[in-house]
Amino acid sequence: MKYIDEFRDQRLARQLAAAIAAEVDPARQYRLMEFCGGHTHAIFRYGVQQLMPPNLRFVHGPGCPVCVLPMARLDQAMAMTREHGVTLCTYGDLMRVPASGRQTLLKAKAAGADVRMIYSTQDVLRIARDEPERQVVFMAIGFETTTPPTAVAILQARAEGLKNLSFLCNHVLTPPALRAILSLAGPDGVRLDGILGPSHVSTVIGTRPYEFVPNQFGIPVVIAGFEPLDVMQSALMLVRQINDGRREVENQYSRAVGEVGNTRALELMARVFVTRPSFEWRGLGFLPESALALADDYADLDAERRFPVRVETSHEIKGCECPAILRGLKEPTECKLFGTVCTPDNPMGACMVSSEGACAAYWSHRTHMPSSGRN
Amino acid sequence: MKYIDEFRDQRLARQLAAAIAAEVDPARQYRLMEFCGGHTHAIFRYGVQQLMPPNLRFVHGPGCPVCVLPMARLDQAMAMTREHGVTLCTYGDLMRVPASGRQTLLKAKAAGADVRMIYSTQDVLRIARDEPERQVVFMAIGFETTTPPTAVAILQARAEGLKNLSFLCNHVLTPPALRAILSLAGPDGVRLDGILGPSHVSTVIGTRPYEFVPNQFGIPVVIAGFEPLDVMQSALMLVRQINDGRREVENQYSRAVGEVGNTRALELMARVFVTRPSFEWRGLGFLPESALALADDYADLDAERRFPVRVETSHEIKGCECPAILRGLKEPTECKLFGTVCTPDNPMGACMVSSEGACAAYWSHRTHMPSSGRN
Amino acid sequence: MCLAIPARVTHVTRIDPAIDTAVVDLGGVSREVSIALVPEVEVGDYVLVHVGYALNRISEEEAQETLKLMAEMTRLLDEEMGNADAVAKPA
Amino acid sequence: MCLAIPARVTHVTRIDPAIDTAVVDLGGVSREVSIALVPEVEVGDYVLVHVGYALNRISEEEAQETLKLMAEMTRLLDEEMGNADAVAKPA
Amino acid sequence: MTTRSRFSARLDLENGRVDMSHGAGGRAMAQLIDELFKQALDNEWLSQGNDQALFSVPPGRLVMSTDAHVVSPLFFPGGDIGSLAVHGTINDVAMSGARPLHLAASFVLEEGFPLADLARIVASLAQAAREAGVAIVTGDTKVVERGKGDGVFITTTGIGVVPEGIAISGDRARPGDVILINGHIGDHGIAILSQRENLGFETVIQSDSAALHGLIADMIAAVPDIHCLRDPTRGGLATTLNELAQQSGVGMRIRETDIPVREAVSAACELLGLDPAYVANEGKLVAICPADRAETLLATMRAHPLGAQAAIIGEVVEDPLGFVQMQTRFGGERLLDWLAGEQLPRIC
Amino acid sequence: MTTRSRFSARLDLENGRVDMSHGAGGRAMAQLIDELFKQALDNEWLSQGNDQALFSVPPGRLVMSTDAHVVSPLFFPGGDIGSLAVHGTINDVAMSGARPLHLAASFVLEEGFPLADLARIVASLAQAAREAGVAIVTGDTKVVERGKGDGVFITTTGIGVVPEGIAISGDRARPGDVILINGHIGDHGIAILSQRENLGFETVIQSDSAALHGLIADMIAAVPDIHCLRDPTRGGLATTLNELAQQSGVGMRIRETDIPVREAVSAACELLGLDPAYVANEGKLVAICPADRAETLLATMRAHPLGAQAAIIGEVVEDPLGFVQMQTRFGGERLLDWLAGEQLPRIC
Ligand code: SF4
Ligand code: SF4
Ligand SMILES: [Mg+2]
Ligand SMILES: [Mg+2]
Ligand SMILES: [Mg+2]
Ligand SMILES: [Mg+2]
Ligand SMILES: [Mg+2]
Ligand SMILES: [Mg+2]
Ligand SMILES: [Mg+2]
Ligand SMILES: [Mg+2]
Ligand SMILES: [Mg+2]
Ligand SMILES: [Mg+2]
Repeated sequence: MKYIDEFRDQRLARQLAAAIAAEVDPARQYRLMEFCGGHTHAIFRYGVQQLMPPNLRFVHGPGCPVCVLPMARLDQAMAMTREHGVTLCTYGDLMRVPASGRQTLLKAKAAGADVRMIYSTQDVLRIARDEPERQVVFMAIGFETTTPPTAVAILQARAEGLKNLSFLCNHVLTPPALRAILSLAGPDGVRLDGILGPSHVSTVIGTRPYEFVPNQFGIPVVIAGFEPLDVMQSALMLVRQINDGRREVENQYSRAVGEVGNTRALELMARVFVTRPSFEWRGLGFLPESALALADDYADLDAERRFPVRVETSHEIKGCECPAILRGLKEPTECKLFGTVCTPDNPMGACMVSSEGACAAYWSHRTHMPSSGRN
Repeated sequence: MKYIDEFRDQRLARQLAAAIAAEVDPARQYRLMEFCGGHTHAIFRYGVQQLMPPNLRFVHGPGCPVCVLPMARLDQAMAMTREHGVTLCTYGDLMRVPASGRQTLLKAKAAGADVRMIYSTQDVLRIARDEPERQVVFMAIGFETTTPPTAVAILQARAEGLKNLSFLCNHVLTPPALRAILSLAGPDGVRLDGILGPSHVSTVIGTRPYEFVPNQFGIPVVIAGFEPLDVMQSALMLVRQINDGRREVENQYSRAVGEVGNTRALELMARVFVTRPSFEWRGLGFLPESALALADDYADLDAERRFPVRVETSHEIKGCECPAILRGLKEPTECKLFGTVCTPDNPMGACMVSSEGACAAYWSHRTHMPSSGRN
Repeated sequence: MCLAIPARVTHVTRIDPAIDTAVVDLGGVSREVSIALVPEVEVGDYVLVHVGYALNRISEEEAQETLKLMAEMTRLLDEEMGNADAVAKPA
Repeated sequence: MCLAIPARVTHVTRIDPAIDTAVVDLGGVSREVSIALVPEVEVGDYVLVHVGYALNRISEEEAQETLKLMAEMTRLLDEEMGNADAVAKPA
Repeated sequence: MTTRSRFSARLDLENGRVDMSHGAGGRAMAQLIDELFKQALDNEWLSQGNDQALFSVPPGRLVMSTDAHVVSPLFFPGGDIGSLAVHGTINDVAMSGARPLHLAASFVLEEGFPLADLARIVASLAQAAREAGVAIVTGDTKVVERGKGDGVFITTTGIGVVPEGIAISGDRARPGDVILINGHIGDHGIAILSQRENLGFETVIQSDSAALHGLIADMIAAVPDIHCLRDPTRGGLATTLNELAQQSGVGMRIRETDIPVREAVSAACELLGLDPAYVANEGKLVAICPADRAETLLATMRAHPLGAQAAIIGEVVEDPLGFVQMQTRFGGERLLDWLAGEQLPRIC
Repeated sequence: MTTRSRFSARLDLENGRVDMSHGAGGRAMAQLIDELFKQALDNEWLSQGNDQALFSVPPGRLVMSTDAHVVSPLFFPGGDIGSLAVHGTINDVAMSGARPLHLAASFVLEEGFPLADLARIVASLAQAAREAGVAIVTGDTKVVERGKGDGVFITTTGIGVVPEGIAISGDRARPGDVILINGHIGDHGIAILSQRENLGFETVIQSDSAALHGLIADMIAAVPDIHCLRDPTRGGLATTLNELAQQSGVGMRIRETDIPVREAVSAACELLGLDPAYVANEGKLVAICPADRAETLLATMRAHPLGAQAAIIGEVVEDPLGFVQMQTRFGGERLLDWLAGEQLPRIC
């Protein structure tokens, strides 16, 4: 498969690994945060960490939209099915994420809620067209990558005059989250030497929104593709920036990312969404200007306005270290629940659900975890 | 079971049989029409015909409300499910009755129509209450016996303000049918020596509506209960009237029937129904003043007005002798389709469906039918 | 279609004549029926049950009378034959 | 969640830019995607497919450039080791 | 390694529900099988954890029978779908004269079904199997989406060994043979119907659901030359007699007055317009044997608790048309035909 | 008496639909069985018309296995629920090394299901059974109301005889043993998914659904001491390996590069975010044998059409935790865990 197989080449990988091993300064530590869960997944899926020299460590960031969704937003969606009998459509990733009271959408579905797993916002439009007697709510979730397809669907729903479709918007923005993590100073902060930037996000927003990282925090960034060679090459690029004392935004994923992103997608997003003053991120708390809501012009398509529900303040499972893990402060194996109470079959926190979550990734990799009590 | 077992006593039955045998005049024929399918059923179920002397014959009448329902009315009900998506409720007796094109309600249900078999009009009210999103139509069918429960339900629907319930009225009246049969003179007519009157009908309308039979047609009537001893005693009473040259309406079923019937039931019926100027009976054609429709005051509960459908003229299956059988002119075994093409599993005419239908009764009895080609 | 069965009233619930119900028993089987058509029924009455409705009360005296009449109609015969178990030959 | 896969455009259907679609192929698997976000795509282009949408076109030149860069980054080493099959010892 | 240690939290058998993951083949399914099925059914074959059971059979001819159980409601007076699934198949095996050996059980679960109800059903299945002395040696579990099933369907398949010298088959009825039944008919069907809310009648009638292989073992010990055995389930006595008549190419003459029917069953049938001869049974058998062995067979049946009300109900006659005729209480005759259409919905 | 003469009109196999009377036990059911099932499956046991099949088995140990088949859609590239129901159970029987003898088949039909589709499914079931040399010796048919089923569910139960000297079981994997597979993984699951309208992808991939007993017979003839055999169906290769590791109390090391996967299957997995190791197969088997017999076994497998792409994919290792590890293409290691949750809906 073109543009895939070339970037999974084993020989090149070994050579890149050797190059990194050769170029790292044995006297220093390289703590590289892969912001994005897609990178976390690739690192574990292909065993990239094991190909790195011991002093280069990947630190997992908050870049999994599923992991950072607060329980209260799931509670809200479930309350809509209960109180308003809506048909809730969402991406499969969300089905097993724990909400309050150990509920999940999968369990809510088993208990009778009309929850549908969809693959594309085009499916949502089809369902709404096919079942005019149902009120269909699309629980939109994702970073900037996933937001334009929601925008297209909103515009299409408006154009078609669909009266039974609305959108529960949970789209969040990556730069504010990255800023929040880097802003945490002192004992709460994480020391980072470089950032692997989320390249699929950048196909939409470009590389510029990350300029603040070197400029304000003095940390180099490489926008990194998701194939294993992309990750490794990006790591080498960061090693070189660090060794050279450079602090720049470099773009490893130039085959799909430019400086300015997809202007058409950005234009559609700007048309239907506005930035929320503040939004809660699991693990990071309320971050200013970090999420999107439907613009007033599209208020009639906003599920939050069409189906108001009251949701209690939700409490994360006691002992779950997701918050610290999402900030890069702890590793999953430092969580007491990891692998005992909390497993992918019975996830306590969102990081154990998504295959991009750090805990799930560690779990899949647990035979080799030096710090895991289970080994 | 009180009032049942006493009237099924075998010893008494033999004695009644002997009495009848003793009292009939060997020189004459006794052709007694049991108007009602309930009698037909009892005659076959208990083998009453076989206990009778050879010159006493029961002639089966049109007294099965299922058998006399014209195809067009079933077509109409099915069209309502198709064109208006209604939930059609009806008594189980109707499920397998052939409509046009070999359709039945059972097949329509299998093909996706929402058809529900109910046991009481109270069930219909419950369904309408429980499923307010469905438009529920009760396909009401039956003689005067079954009409008051429909009247109660109509009044209850009105009192409760049920907006999703309506009634497709197919209730028919027995006296006009009997008059029609007796009026057929000449080669089309059937020679009858006595009539077993429908006693459950008479629990509602009393015995008086049958006075016209002796008065205008000179034929004796006995209102006969449905247990086998009731039928036999009534036969004996008819034999005596015939032998004595009397022509009266006698009441064998006095334990439940009076001269005037159930005045409360009649009053409720009068409140919600009006007599149709004319109505089609399968086999008898259009009979004047022979059926009921909802009164104008209840027009909003009338399914025929709420869900108008166009129904083609329906044609009975070619070769089906139901019309002649319902008039008492032919026996089922004289139908070419009987037992070959037409069986209870594949009924061609309504008379083969209902356990009260003459063809079905003959079928169940076919081992002993001297005239059956199959024996 | 006109199937109607006599059953004994064991319980009456009166709230409103239009929707009053009774429980009837038939050989150990009980069911609720509407008594909208015979509001006057009492516990102990026998009623004719049809499609979930009590259609009419059954008169004990009339039933006895009918049975008596049957017995009379056949008494003569009974005596003649001298044997109650004689079977009438089926046609 | 941000899973996106490069696939080749084999067919484009243009009716209205808001609802135009393309068929893409990936290793013998084809599916229809919305091209509302990249209306300019042509047959033969590679696009990044995400949740049923083409997100962006992929630049052949840039891809080649990246691979060339990788090769360069490792060339020195390759020569040093003299053996392409040398396996980096896992950490 | 104990199975328990493989799962981080035990199944919530109180409030949990079946969800799609319980049928996906992964760890959730393994947990359901371990903590619910294996625990209740506990035997050497299941605990081996293979996809098939391995066992030795005594020499002889084998029989095999299968039935899907889709009864509604799942719980009814006198049993539930679990015990029914055991009895139903054991009986079909035993009707060949075989000693039942093992059962296989396949479950189709509807998403959302309460685990507590499932546990109750599996416990009942296990108990019925234990009481009958057979083991559920292998099984399967699938989950279908809500609205694609009806709580639980259970298909059981049984095998058994037929003793030497026994040749029981539906085609062996001969004119002159005598027809027996082991007790009251119609109990199961009426018990099920009494649970239908819309029928709204109440009765003390319980399902007769029972495993009949013990009774049958006694019967063939006393009368090895039984010609036919069959359980009159769906379609009732009338349909079973018609099946046998047709298979054997004979007719039958049955006496209505000799068929045992409980008063409450008769009464319920009167109320609903049903005929007890068409109502389903789950603990009854029809036996046909040579006339000269009938009294011995009857006495043997009556000596067994499941045959205490056994009766001779009629005879096999010559009839190329295969008609089953019934002498009515009145001495008249009527045809006891096959069930036409549907009498009762979903009774086994 | 021929069966045909019993019914006044033949089943309408063109436009007819299943209705409730087809499950009620009466004549409509008898007709469905006679004109559709018996006609298609045509064998001495079914035509006897008993509720059970009687047969002699050759001496030896027996195996029994059952599976409910609830696949959606019912027809898919490379098969349908009929052929699948035969292959699925034959394979479970054969994975013990047994020669499959007979099958029982129970159908749960949804009211309204087109008789034409049912006839097509039964024909396919019959053909698959014929090709595999097994007979459907007994069966059952139930009908559930519309909305209580999903067209057709078929539960098949198979029995087979294990030859002397064969002891194949999931608990016999030993450190040092070699793990083999008979070909490409994931074909069945992807073929099913390609039929889901909402996934909207197209591919030429066909289900690998096949009966593997012939291949297995060759394998045990060449290497009688095969330790384990299992078909990686629901949950895929990964789950099957975990099951075997757990049963045997061992670990496994698999090499990603050695697992045969078709490009289109990889591509579909990329598109959908799936891992081929968790995608279902219906014509695949995992074999585990002593290292010194592995090459012989591989050669034998490759000589059979259903094993042409067979490969050695890894080894059994000591590991009290029972982990299955995979060496990635990159030389890294990762855990190939049990399937968590649900990967694919309704694939078998
Ligand atoms: S292992 Fe589970 S409980 Fe612990 S941090 Fe991760 S998700 Fe939370
Ligand atoms: S036998 Fe059938 S076709 Fe003939 S008259 Fe009767 S119902 Fe009609
Ligand atoms: Mg069976
Ligand atoms: Mg059975
Ligand atoms: Mg049976
Ligand atoms: Mg299985
Ligand atoms: Mg359901
Ligand atoms: Mg199996
Ligand atoms: Mg299987
Ligand atoms: Mg298997
Ligand atoms: Mg069966
Ligand atoms: Mg369905």
